[in-house]
Amino acid sequence: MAGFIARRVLLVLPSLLGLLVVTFLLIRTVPADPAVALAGDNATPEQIEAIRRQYGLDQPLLVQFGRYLAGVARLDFGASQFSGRPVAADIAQRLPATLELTFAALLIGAGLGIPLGVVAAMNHNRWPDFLLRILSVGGIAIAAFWLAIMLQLLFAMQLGWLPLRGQLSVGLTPPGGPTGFLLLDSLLHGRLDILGDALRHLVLPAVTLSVGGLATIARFTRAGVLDTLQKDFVLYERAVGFPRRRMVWIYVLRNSVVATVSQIGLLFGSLIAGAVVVEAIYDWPGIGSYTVQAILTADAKVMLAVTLLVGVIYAAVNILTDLALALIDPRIREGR
Amino acid sequence: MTVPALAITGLRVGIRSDEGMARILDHIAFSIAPGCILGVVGESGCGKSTLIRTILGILPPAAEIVAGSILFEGEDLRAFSEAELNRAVRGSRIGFVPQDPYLALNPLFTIGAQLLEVMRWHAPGERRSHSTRLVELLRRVQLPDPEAALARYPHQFSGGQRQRLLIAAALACSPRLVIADEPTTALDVTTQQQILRLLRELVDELGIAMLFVTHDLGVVAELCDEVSVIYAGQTVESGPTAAMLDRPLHPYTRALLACHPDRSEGFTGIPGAVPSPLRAPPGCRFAPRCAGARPACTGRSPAPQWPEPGRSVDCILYEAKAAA
Amino acid sequence: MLVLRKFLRDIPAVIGAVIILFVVILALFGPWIAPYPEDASASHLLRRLKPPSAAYPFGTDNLGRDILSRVILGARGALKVALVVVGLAMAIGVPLGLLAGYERGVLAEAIMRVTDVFLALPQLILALALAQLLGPSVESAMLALTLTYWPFFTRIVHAETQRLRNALFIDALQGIGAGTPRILLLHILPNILSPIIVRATIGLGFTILVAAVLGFLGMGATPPDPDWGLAVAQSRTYLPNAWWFATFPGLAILIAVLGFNLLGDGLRDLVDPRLRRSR
Amino acid sequence: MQITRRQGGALAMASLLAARGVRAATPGVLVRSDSPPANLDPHQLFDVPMMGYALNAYDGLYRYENNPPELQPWLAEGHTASADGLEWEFRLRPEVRFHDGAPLTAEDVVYSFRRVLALGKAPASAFLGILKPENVTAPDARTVRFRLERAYGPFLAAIPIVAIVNSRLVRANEKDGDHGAAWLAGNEAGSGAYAFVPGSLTTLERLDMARFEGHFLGWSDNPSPVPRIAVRAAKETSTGVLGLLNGSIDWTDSYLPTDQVEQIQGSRVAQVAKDVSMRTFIIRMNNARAPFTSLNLRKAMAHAFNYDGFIQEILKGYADRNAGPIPNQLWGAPKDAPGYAYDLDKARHFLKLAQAEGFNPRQQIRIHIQSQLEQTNQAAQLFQSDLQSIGVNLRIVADTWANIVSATAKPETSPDMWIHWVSTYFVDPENWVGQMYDSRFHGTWKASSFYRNEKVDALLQRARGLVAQAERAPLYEEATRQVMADCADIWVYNTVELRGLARRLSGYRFCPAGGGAEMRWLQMKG
Amino acid sequence: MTPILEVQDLSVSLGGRRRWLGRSIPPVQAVRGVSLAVAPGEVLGIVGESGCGKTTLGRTILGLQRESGGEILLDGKRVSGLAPQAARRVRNSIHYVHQDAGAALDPWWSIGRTLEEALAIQGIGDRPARVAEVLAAVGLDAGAARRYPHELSGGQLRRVALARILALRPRVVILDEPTSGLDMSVQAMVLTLLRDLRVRYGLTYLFISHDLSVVRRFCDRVAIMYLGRVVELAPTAEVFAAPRHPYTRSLLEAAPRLTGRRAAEAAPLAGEPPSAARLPPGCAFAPRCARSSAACRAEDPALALRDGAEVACHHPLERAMA
Repeated sequence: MAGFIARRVLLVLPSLLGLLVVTFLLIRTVPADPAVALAGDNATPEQIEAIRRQYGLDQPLLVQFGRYLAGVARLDFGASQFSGRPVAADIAQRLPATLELTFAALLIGAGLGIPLGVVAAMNHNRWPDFLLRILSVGGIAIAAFWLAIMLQLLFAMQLGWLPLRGQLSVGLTPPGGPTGFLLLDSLLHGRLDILGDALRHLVLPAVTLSVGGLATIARFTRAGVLDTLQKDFVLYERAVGFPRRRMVWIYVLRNSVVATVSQIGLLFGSLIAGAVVVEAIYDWPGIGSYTVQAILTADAKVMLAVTLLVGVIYAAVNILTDLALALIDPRIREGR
Repeated sequence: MTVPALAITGLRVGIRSDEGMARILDHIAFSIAPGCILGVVGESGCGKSTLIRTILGILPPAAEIVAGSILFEGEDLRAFSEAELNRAVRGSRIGFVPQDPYLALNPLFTIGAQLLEVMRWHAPGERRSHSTRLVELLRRVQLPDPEAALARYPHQFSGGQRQRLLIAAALACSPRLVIADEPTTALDVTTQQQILRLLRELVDELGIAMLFVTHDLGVVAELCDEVSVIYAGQTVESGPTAAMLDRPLHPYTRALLACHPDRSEGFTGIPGAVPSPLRAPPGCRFAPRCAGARPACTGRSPAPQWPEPGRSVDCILYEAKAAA
Repeated sequence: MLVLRKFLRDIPAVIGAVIILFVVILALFGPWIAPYPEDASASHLLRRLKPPSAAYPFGTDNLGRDILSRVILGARGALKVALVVVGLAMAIGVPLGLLAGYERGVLAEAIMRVTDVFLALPQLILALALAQLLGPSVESAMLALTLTYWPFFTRIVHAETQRLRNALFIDALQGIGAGTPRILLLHILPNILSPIIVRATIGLGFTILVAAVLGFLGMGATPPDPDWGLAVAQSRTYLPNAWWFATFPGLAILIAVLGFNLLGDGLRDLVDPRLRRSR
Repeated sequence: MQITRRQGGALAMASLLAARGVRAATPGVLVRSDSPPANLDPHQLFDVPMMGYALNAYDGLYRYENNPPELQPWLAEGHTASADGLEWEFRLRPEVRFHDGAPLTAEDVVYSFRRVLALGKAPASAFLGILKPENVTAPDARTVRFRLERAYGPFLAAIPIVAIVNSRLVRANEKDGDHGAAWLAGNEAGSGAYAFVPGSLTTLERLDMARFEGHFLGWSDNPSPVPRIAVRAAKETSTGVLGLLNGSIDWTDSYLPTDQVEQIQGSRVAQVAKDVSMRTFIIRMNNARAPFTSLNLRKAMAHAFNYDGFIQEILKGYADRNAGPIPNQLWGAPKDAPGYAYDLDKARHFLKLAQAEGFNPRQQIRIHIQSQLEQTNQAAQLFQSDLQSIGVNLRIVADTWANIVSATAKPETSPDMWIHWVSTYFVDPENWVGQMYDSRFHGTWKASSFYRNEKVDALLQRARGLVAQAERAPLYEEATRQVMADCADIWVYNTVELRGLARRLSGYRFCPAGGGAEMRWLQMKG
Repeated sequence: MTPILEVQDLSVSLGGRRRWLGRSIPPVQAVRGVSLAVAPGEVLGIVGESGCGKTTLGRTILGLQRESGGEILLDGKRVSGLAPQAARRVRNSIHYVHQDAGAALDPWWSIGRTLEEALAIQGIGDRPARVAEVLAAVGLDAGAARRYPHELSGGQLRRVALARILALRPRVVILDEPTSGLDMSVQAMVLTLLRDLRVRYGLTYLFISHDLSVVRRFCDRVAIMYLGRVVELAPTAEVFAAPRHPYTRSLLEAAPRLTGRRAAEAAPLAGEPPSAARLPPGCAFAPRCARSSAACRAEDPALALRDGAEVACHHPLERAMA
């Protein structure tokens, strides 16, 4: 298994390099000039020129890319051209928030989507199926930020059950280190008050982010279960009087989730796009809003780093997906 | 006389389709005594699998039993609720050996997990004692290395081994009847021979009854004590194997035997095709293909006749003989 | 006929078909249906942000335009974005997936690596670059969406083709000397339609929504286009007061996407030969 | 009950919150929902979020206070300037201490100015051409001397831009000759009324500040100052407004959409502060490229914008018509210049003249808007709708700030038209007419009209070289009149800044420079 | 008389992948040194249990699988050593009928289109007439052309599969398990049809099957395969009357017969064939063979002519035995 992971990691490297090249070229074709922003609103043309020189923006593309790669090889992603702060530090600070949010959303999506998919499939072409299909498809179609604001109005304003925005109440200070993940850190520090507060803050954003994925997961699960129900072993299991509930929820489901698991891998890939809106509305201090900021300010260093990050996450999730599939299916485990 | 393990009379099963209710099984009748193997022979589409699903109570949603009785050790299975069937009949008092050992086992679970699950469900008790019993059974069905087998996955066994596993599973809860659905069609001849021999031994040893569904007359000849021939959802002839192979009564049985390469030098077939049960002809369903058909054959279904002790035949020819 | 009857029994799919039909009618005849067709570009300062009333059933927007009219007029654009993006993504992704799934060796490997690169490419960053290169417009947003969506098709088609590559009927075709293009286009493609349809219908909704986000970031649809996504994005400034401004265009998106997805699911069940067998 | 008059379920829901809101407030902490700066170093950035931070964490030699703004001595007690305007001396206040307790000396001031110049970023703009680092000196511990390369009228006006940093602290954290830029980007070395709480920063999202007891001004004038400030950026307006209504946010940015004002005013926990600012709203025209090389066309456009409609209906009156480039209340703005009025007949008239010169009305004119700023979009759409009625084809291009300002580097790439505000960075006409219409600034976004008039260039050049306001004012007025006559751009309004404030706050002071972000005057109940 | 098809010392290895990093998968020797010659008009049966390499042999002769060693001669001309597409071009007088006729048809295509397609691929004109002719030849009515595979019965599908290649006018037809999965009544008709077609179109058959009773009645000669090797090759009557190879005998005895139970007869062959990936040294059948000796486990016997039959065994059964 270690060999399998090592092999996959090595295979990923060329793709990541390709990703960097593509992104670098793309971003450098953008005429937006960070020097203008750095020089401020009262800049003189001479000042802009000087800043451009200072940041090496007047160098040939190849030189710039070479320098950048040399930095990346040392895990130095440079400084943001907009804020001057080291990109790696900013990302390290924000990534845990996004991962926590995404993971929570995925948990909700899978936790609800898989059962809904199973129930729909078990009632194929009957009312529960119809209803669940319409509801789950509605999840894909709902505009996330509209839903977000409605949830805010209901749960934060009207009912007052959950906080409106943010990751933590103003009075509380994150416990700090060692992982950077708020939930994990507060647990490690034994700060259950912070954990509880952070969880309360997590609910609305995670639910909002989960609806799209939930629908996708439900659909693929439904298709998978329908497919599995056609299999001979299901007939056999019925013929020998398998306990029905266990048959469906354990024996059939495990065979059906293969496609779903691959879909979850792909869902993770579109993390940034989905997180943008949700992070903006709930003021979640994550990667999504950081990316938007970088795009609006044409901050090449940040965009490159984010791209690379998404690439790495994508690759990691793919490897994890393969591992998950190997866990589910012994035949894959044996490399057949 | 002992109570038959299974006695089916006048069974009729209908299925709802766009064109209304169709009889996919129609006046099926046979019985099996304990310690006896009954071969149910029929060509594809004759309703063999519907018959099995009817007995086990796992018909598809669109199908239902319209008439007849299924007496299992004297109890009418039709009176059982779904929960009772699931708990006390399927997999416990009636064992099942499926057709295709390659597909019938869930590929993602170990043999032990799957088989013990069934055993625990039907016979609550110690996990340890279940697995001890299962290992014993696996040894009995001559599966190599039975202890290790429980921790292995289906794909790690050959077809023959998997069929042995499934036979062991069918016997796990000490059934009184085992239904075997063409259990050797997916196997090679040498393996088939081994399995058939094993089944015979087990039936003789345990005194259980077996319903052996097949299309292969050769297999029937080798294995079964009694035969019941089904055509297009109707029982056409039943009786002891040897007698039936020697002197088939029904024109269909005769034609079928004549097709067998061991019997005929040329290649004779039966003209026409098995009708779809959804569009079965009226009267005797074999009439359109029968060389000796008379106008009366299409008028009504023939009533069963007993021209010899232990043999029944559903053909108008014998009605005439009986009348005469 | 049997197919049609089966389809009609699938109530969600029928609902989906009705919705799509409705949307298509709006797209084709919107200017004749909308009560205030001039509100595509006009502005009426004196009736800004009015709540729904008899005259303006969906209320008015930030420039006093009838939201109902703009929702009706927006159908065309929404349909265009969704269909063009998914169509183009399929046109790129499906052939590549077929090729990579059928052939073995360097070419297949190269296609899949490139696919991975594009799958990992953040949509927003690509959209920005394209908006700059080609000028910010719906067209560049559509291109950006296309470029990030085709790999989904490649992945699925690749996996399905690999599965089918060893099917007996493909073997038989090779046996009678059929060439690769024939096998891929005439035989494999129709047989893998069902996952493609699922992916495409998911894509339709996804596209409309992401296009809205792009529009808001200045890389997509441009005012005064009666674009649903843009309206939803613009309404943010006025929430929670002017709830109607976000709600009705949002509902329009929801219903249209719902329509596509329900129809897609229905079609999928219909063309899936495995499901075709059952019942 | 103002709220119940409004229809709509969402509002009813939101309004129910007012009562709960009181409980949502955090005792002893003021929660700001405007954005913290991207970087904490006041010498690297100079924008609205930075001012919102630096005005509290740092002090300058002088500071703008009140509205209209007055330049007040701050760390300096006063200054002297030579008659030729080249030599400036500032006398420092005694006993000023930084947050770490170190005393302020002239050396800190010298270091701060030299550092600004060496970094060369936004805060350096006003000084780069006129001040060499070696010419900032400290004759003694309480005196700082500047020797300018040439006389520069706005010099004093720009002095508040430079925050004075604790030089020992920053020097101690210099690395590879970066002037401590990396360190200060995430730390603080100031003397201001509030001190940054270390470890509380998430860039662009959150930071905390605590009151600095030892601030040189003392706190005797403020009986209940705010003990702690939590900056928690709310990126969506709706979140900020909802937070204000439920009491979890005490202070929003000062750009509340006018459509939100009524609802907030009706709330029991919050209100809106409305202050006339010096922030002009402008529709730019690219004078250097056809078709806007035509004065007649520019005039036609200027007459086609519905100023009153925009201000009264869309902005609900929360803006003042500002017919020229300089904010009305600032000196240098010609009081008598009439400007352009909304008059479609006149617009048609000038359009005909422009057509006679060769303008083809079918030609599409592209106006770039900043999509995140809804108002630019509304203005463009309103404009588009009027222009359509006189037969001009305006196409709106949604765009980003970064993209537009990059495009404005050259007249060929600069948009036909675009919309933006000009904020107050230093209170001097130079901030507006000087940097916008002097051709030496071509290549910066502020000069993106590419207006060129040698007479104006000369007037502005002269005004820049003088020190006395009385001498400079007529020159700026004349230049402004000329620019207006040439109809270089379409000047729309001067902003009324709208800031949501919790009712538990009082003592709010607004100043156009810094937008009221200085917190030391605020008093807080609970 | 030149054999129409000749195979000399043919070997085929399947699978086997060298992976970059990680374990490589060794190839499986599916066919090991098989030599056969088929005379024009002959029906040569190839019999063996699953995994014995009979299907691989057929696919290799057809050209879909590339051989790893040995020669294939068609009309005495060498046609081996080619990549699949090229191989199919030079061997287009050989055609193949799949075991699962239904799965060998594209479910999306009507029968008529499928048949016409075969002609189109081969560039043959006058398609409707040719399609009508072959449909008639295999005993299907013209209406079948409009139907889809899932609407047809197993027997009908076999006919369609035959029609499809008959349209291409083959000379050698490889029939892969042409009767498996068919009911007895249908099987007989398919065999009758095959016999008629052979006469009518002058075909030569390579008849791959595991069904001994069918082979016995249909084939002129039989080759028995075990784990990639031909272990016995002789005229059909000889093989059934007096099998020489112990495996052949076991196979014959295992086949169920209508004559009824033979409980007392020789015990069934024990165990199952070893995996082709892990062949024992020497004779592959030795571990299951009652007659095996040290020599069997040391040396793999070659196929040699003994008393008119070719047998690969160190201890063949005597003629008189059976």
